[in-house]
Amino acid sequence: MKGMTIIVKKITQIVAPLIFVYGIYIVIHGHLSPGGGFAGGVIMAGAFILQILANGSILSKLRKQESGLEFLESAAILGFLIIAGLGLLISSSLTFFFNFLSKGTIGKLISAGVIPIENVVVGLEVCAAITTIFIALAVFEKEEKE
Amino acid sequence: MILFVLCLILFIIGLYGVVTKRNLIKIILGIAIMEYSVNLFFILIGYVKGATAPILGKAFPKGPFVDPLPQAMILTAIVIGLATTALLLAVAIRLYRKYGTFDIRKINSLKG
Amino acid sequence: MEIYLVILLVLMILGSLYSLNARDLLSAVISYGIVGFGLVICFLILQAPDLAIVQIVVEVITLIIMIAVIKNTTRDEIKKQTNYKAAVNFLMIVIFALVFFYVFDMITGALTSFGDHFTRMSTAYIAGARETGSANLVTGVIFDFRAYDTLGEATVLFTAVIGILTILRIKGRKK
Amino acid sequence: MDSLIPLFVIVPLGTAFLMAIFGRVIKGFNKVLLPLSLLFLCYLVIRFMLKETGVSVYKVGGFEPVNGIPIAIYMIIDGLSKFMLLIISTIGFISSFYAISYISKFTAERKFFILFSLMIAGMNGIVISGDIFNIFVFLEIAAISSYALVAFGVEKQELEASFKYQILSGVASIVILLSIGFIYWQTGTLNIADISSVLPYKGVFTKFVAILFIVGFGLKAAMFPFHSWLPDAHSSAPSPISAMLSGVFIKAVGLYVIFRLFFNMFAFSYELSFMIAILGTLSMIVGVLLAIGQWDIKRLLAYHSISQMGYVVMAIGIGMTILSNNGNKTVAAFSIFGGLYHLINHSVFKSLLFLNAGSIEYSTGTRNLRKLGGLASVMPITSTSSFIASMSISGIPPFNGFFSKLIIIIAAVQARYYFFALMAVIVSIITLGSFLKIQKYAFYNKDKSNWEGKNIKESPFSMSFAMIILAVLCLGLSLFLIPTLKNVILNPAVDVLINGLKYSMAVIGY
Repeated sequence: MKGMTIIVKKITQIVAPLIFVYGIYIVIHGHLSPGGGFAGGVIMAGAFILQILANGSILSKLRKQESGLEFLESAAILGFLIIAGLGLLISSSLTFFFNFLSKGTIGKLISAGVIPIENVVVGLEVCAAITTIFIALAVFEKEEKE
Repeated sequence: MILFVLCLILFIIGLYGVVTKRNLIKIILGIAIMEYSVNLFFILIGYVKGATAPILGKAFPKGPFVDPLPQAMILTAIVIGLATTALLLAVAIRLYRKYGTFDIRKINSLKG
Repeated sequence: MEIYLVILLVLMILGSLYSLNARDLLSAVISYGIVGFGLVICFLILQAPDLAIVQIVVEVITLIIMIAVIKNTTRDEIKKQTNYKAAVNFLMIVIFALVFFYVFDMITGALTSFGDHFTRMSTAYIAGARETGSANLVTGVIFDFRAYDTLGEATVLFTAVIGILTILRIKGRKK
Repeated sequence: MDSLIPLFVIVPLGTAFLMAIFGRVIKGFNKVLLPLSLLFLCYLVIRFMLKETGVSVYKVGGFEPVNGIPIAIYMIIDGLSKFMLLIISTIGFISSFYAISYISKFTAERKFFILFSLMIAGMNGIVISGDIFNIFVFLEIAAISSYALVAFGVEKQELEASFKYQILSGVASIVILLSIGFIYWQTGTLNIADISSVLPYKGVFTKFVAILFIVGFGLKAAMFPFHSWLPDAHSSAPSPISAMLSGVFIKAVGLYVIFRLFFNMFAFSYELSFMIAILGTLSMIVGVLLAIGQWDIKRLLAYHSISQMGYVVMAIGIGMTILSNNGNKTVAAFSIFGGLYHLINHSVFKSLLFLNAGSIEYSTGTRNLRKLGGLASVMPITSTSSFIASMSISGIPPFNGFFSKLIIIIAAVQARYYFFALMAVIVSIITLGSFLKIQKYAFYNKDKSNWEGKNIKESPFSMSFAMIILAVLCLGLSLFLIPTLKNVILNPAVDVLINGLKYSMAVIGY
């Protein structure tokens, strides 16, 4: 894939980081405003996909199995399981998915116990997953020819 | 009730696509349309007249809220739908490479 | 407000019909976008902003992936052949739809009408928002009351990624 | 003890994620970790069976009911769940052990083991869940991993089978989701026990939703009108996966949920239960008739799966009709006992047969019966175990299949369903003929011309060992009729189904 014109590339260079930051915002404010790990994760992945689509040269360097992405995804979802399991270990009644941190006041950024952490972990997982799916489907053709 | 009926018509249209179409991509679109109609169905169920989105806070009125549970379920279902669609597309692209067509009737090496 | 939803749904139905009958796969996929984006607006009207955000980004990504697949393969729809099998299938769908709506009409008496929803399980989810400490009740439900479902959901996505990487291997068997 | 319930999901999920991270770096990590984790699950189930007699309830997140309405997702382990968990973990352990050698012919072994573990996690999640939406989520985990595993060889046929399977199973999932929507609309809750206390017993609504559920889960279980995907999918998968799909998957994902919902959630009517019995009989007949003309071993076995599952569904259906007519409860219990006994027997001998087929394919490179012959002399373990399994599936004493079929037939006669009993006998005879064909063409005829000059050996240790264990189990399961074992394994499961409405009493207290 050759990529698109210079105008598109330049604008993408400006826009993609903004989209990425917006995704992070959505993830972090998941417990306060609409959005959350899933929406934010997909938006973050969208920033990567935009970069890849605009600059074809990135695509030609990518492999289907971007091991870094796969590692990030597995580590993130393992982190989610560990947070859930920590509840099992920490709480006195051995509760799976126990919200063991302090709840704080409603409406503050740091509140709701483990929910923001879970949001971040899920956001990372979704971002890595969607990017991997896109790369795998787009790169497949090229790899088959080799 | 008209809304539910229209929603279920969308469901039937998706089923029609799955059953009658021969093109793999069209079949996948049919499944995705069915998925969407069921998503909408849940949210229609959970709606309460005059209620607001289930978010507490200064900017949002403290009135009655719509049911958050169907919304949570559909959030899950949307992601599951994305996963199934992506997997189906992956198989479809492989099948196209092997057979050179999207026609499901020409893809018939299994018999009996 | 109901009237907007009806108009949107009719639009979505037309979009889906066109999408399934288009002669060109690219236009089929793009008119399929009508259904997805129509759904986004429905979610907004029905007071589900969380879902609207997720749906809009998921729809964009799905369209990108689908267009990438079509770009790598072919845009041509298969030539239409009218044969008896297609007619039988079509007839079956019509009969199924008639029966389905007949029964649906019979059972609507037992169900609450649009907008009169009562809550049973989620009464506690709404009242117990302070218990989770989350201002967004939907997030409260998916990450606290029903976080176990969310673990399953994340796992589904993980499974799909592993599955796609498995299916897109070039060689399946060693020589 | 109750607090150990989440481990049934945590262990396989954790195994999968750990394999995804470390499997690439540490050599042999996957091959050791997966069988070990499944062995641990076996130990856990047996511990549960011995220590816990009643219903164990675990509330995820620790949320207590508010005003008597359950709000947390419930994990529930009762007799039926324990019974299914036992099947899943035992067959899973044996198949994964078999896969250690078998999978070396494929690329990307790590992904195979990850998907295998996720499939186990999905099935365990379904079996221990007490919440319909949660069942749907875990069903999708199990289903998606099975789609990928069916296409694992990425050749033409495997991809095609996987695609057809995905389409039908995807429609089934959506229908299940739709029916969950209807249930939620009517009751406003998702907890199975709570639904059963709120849902009206009579009326069109309940029947309509019940039929939607039968369509959804019947597609997943490949019951008669929905069976067309099964032979393709089960014969195309790698053999350990065929064994898992036929032996465990369709039972845990399809039949188990049907039983759970119909006995514990809906109060079933006579018409519906009779319909289920008829569907079972039809799948029994259609499966065996379609199997007659097959020459591909795995395809033949897959058709027999439809047929044998028909026995189970028929037996349970007969039990349901008796219960819904307020008939003799002992006969109903006997019939359901026969059905569940046949279920566990089928999972043992059918997995063994698929593992045998895999071992033949591993050594000779073909599954076509016409191209085999005289293998008994070179592959003694495979041929002996295959003989045992064939006799077992055709109902020859003293193997386990004989007893369960006998119980089903006696129960059908006692319930005065002579037609069903007759059909069961006839199908059993045709099955015998079909399996004698396999024995003759694959192992015992003298024609060795097909592999003259090729060096055919018995399969490696892990495969042979797995087959030996299953062959011993084929004989050993006959012992399940001994009262001590029966009281621990089968009777609690039968109790759950017979006293269906006690379920909500035990779980939520009303």
